[in-house]
Amino acid sequence: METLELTQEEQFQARIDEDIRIEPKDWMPEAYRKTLIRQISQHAHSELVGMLPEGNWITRAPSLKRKSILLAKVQDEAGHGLYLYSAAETLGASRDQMLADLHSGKAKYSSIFNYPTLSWADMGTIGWLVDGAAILNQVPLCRTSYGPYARAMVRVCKEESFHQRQGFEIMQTLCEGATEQKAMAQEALNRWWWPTLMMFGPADADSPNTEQSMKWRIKRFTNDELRQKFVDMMVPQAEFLGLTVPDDKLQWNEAKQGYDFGDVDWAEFWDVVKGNGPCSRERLQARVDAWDQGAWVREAALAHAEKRKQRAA
Amino acid sequence: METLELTQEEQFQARIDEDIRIEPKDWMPEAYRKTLIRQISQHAHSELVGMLPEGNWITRAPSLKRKSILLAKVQDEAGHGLYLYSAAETLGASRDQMLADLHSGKAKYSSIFNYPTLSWADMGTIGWLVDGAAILNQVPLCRTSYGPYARAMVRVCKEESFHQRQGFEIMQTLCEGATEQKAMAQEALNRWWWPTLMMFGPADADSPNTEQSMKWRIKRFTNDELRQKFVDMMVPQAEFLGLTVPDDKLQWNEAKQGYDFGDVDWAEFWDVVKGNGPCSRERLQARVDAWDQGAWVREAALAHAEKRKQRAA
Amino acid sequence: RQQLFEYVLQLADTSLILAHRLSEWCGHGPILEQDLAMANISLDLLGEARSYYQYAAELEGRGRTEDDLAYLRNAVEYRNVLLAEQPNGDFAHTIVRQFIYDAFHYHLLLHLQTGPDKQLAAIAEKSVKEAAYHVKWSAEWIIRLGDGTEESRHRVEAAINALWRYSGELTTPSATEQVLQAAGFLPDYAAIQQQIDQHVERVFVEATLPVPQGVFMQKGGKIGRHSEHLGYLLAELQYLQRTYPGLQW
Amino acid sequence: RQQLFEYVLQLADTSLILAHRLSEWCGHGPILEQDLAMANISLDLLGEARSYYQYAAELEGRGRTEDDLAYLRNAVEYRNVLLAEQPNGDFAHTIVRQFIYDAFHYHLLLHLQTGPDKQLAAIAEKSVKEAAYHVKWSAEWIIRLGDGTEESRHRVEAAINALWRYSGELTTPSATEQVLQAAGFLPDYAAIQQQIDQHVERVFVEATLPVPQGVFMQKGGKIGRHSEHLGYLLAELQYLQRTYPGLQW
Repeated sequence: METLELTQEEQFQARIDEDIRIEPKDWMPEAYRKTLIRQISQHAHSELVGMLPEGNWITRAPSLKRKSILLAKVQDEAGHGLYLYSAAETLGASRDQMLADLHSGKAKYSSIFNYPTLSWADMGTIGWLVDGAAILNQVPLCRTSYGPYARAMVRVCKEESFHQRQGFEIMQTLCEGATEQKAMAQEALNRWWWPTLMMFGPADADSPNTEQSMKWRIKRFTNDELRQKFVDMMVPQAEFLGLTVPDDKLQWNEAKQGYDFGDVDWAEFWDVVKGNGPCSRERLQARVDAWDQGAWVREAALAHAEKRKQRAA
Repeated sequence: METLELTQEEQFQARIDEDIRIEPKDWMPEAYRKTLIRQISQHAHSELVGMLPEGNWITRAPSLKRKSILLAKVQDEAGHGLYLYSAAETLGASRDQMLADLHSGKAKYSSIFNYPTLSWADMGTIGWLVDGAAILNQVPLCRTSYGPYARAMVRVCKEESFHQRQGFEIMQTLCEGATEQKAMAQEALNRWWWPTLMMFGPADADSPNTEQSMKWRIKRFTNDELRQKFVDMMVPQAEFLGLTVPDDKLQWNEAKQGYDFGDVDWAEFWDVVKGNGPCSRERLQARVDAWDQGAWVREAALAHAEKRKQRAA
Repeated sequence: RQQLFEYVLQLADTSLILAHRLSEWCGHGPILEQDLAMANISLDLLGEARSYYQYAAELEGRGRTEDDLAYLRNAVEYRNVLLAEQPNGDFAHTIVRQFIYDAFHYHLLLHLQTGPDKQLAAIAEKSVKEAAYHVKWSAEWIIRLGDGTEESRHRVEAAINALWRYSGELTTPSATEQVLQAAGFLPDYAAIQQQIDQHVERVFVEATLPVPQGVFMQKGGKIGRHSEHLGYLLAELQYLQRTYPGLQW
Repeated sequence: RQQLFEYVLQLADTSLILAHRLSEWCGHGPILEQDLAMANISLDLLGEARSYYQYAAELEGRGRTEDDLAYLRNAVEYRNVLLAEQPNGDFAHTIVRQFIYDAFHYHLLLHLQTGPDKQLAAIAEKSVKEAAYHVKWSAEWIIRLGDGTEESRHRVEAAINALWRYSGELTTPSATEQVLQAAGFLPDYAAIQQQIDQHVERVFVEATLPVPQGVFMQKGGKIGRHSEHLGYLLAELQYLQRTYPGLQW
């Protein structure tokens, strides 16, 4: 038996190493399955919870066109949630169980959504920075080893880049607008810059799962690599907009052909991860309320479907 | 026995005729007691429900000073409610029972509060017109035959005239302000004029209780008399403000030394009385919700008082 | 032309306000798929509102834009029907509000698309396909809730009780609509009412719900006499434009 | 002077926002007498806010009025503590929010009234009498609810659980407050904290409630990092001034 399992695991790793996709019916190590379920459901939850900060401005968008674009964007996030829950379901997880884990606090979602949206410029900043960071995290996942996840990510990434452009466009409009608008954009950047850098996760030294995930090709870059890439990408864009990145230590490093930048406030990072973010309670409560208050609707839909089935029989 | 009762009733009427106040411990006919309870509790309910239309603008008042004045005014209305419930309690009614009758729809309140407040000018119009009409209705009640009611009304009327002046001042500020402000004032007058005329009740011909109430000196003028008085008082004030009373038929009648005016839409009046006013459901629901949602608070207060009493014993 | 402007504005306001209410659900729906559906309908109505506002601005010819019309008029200037501004309440209230509106909207657009005003007909032709989907969706939910559990039935009945009184306004022509009807721009509402009644009857029978009878009908939205809800809705909707008038976003 | 301006503005914003929240109860309280009490406290806080705004306007010396300061700044410019903007919730939440604030407010004013800034001291001297009444009222309700029924105890505990995390900000000095403390304008908050703790301890013991320990404290209001609630509150509060800027009312 042991020999056989080792062989299966070896075969599995060989497929991964050759970049052959793993599909739902293929054999896979339990740890791989569990890691994937955790990661995909976390990602799905992030889409779901991620609807809230932007949803907060739909009713207050400053023009009918912007309202329309924003609502469509948040709707896309709901769609992404659906793809991802489906991908996780191919691994044997149920959506109800995943949601129960979200609601109990057992499952996590991206910490960035535990920050509040306080001005219209936050809609620009989230699209530009937060979606920008998400794309950097997610593009490599389009080539991830698990087939359904990789395919879901292809669709997600396509829409995300569209959202990112829209976010940048909001920022551009603000920065080319009146003084108050530019100030609004800068103030939003000040609030979101550091939390966005935290989106890539703890420093590599504090990220114990990275190695295994990279071996399984669930992950393809380390947290710090992606963070560096993000800073190098965003600083010129901020300059283009005429905005100042709120980091005194930010400086071009000719030798590494990249920016040096200040230290992330890891204490804040871990506080937020532990559920002490400015909006952590509100976000989770909003989801729990939606779920609890929707229970009777789901029950009615089930009961009615059952009645139909019985009548048809 | 019969002779004795007649004598009591005769004595009672004699006191009334001599304008001697009836006090709680005095003998009074059951019908007098019931009529008074009905009228005073209706009046108390009107103060209570009357907090809602104006309360609707406290959070949106256009200056800190106006916000303060408006909040104080609505607070006064709560105070009036308290005086009046107390006056009714001297007749053996309980506040809980009176409120239960309000919540069940058995007891009425002034129909005027079933109209919505849609602009800031409504705060002026309500103070000026609605409180103005209320004062005309209420001033005679300061001399009403039942002592506690009359005394409550003295306090109420004093504060009401103060409110009325404040309302007029809001209108004056609007009418002397920008074009939009004057238009706002006119639009509000257009909406409130006719409902205010309805505040004096149905035409005398359709008001069966008037005669008995006048005999008991609970009422001292007929509905139509008061309505005429109101129109004669308000039309010059509207002219002073530069506003147009929305009545084509309005015209000075030299012979009667008063204004002729158009017909009140009695169909609308009866619709509103029957509970079909634009806000009838919302108003009653707001009161029922406040009461139901406050049940645990009242229970806690009672339970705590009980615990204290037992500890003291 | 002035009458047509006012009527188109009434259509625009109703679509916008209802879209706004639906969008309040975004992120808070009972089922993720229904979150998507409500956002979809909201987007359709928003798109329709924009078409109407653009056309209204053109009819008015005073240089106002769709955003000026939506963001710079206050509650008493808004012309939406009372139904549209009613709060979401629970999901049953939202569904009942939607179904009452969808049934009317669909049958109205069927007429408008063949009407004499080319531009209105073009908007109607595009929108009627969406409205057909909307009324299908809300009818299905009326049926599920009516013929679902005891609780859902209780809730949908409460919602019908609360909202039916706003259905009459939809087909009660205002002075403006009467003028347009007389001029042949608008269909006779009695005919539409009959089609709506049949549609409602069919759905309610399947939902095992009685069609309400003899309900006192509220009106006033079409002439700017709204409920107190609209002011709060507009304070939110218009806040940024009011705060920074005349800027580009 | 700039620091003092900012601090007075912080006091003003906190009083205004809390007054606003309390005023939302008006007409909806659980007992008519408590409707009156909440309106009273709201009026006191509103009066205090106006005194602070007037003083802040004077300190700034740029011709802004109390209404300019209250009505023409947006959420990120507001300096109120997070506690003040939290929604009313049920009566227990309102009481807990109020008691946390009242205990701080009362002890702060006791110090401010003897402070070196004459005008601030004068406002504090007037307000401390009101605050003494407020804290008495809210403490009594904490006791009634904590030592009332099982339900009231459950509710007041839930409210404490939800709101205690906003208590720390009150006595955590911002950069502005640190400067003013160093300059002797403001007392050491550690001393105030001790007085508050004793006050709270006394009331909670009588209410048979445990004083929360080791709670993670939220902050940010004093530097404009608010919760999402404030934006909606201001949209309502400022709507008319934003719609018609510069008019007299």
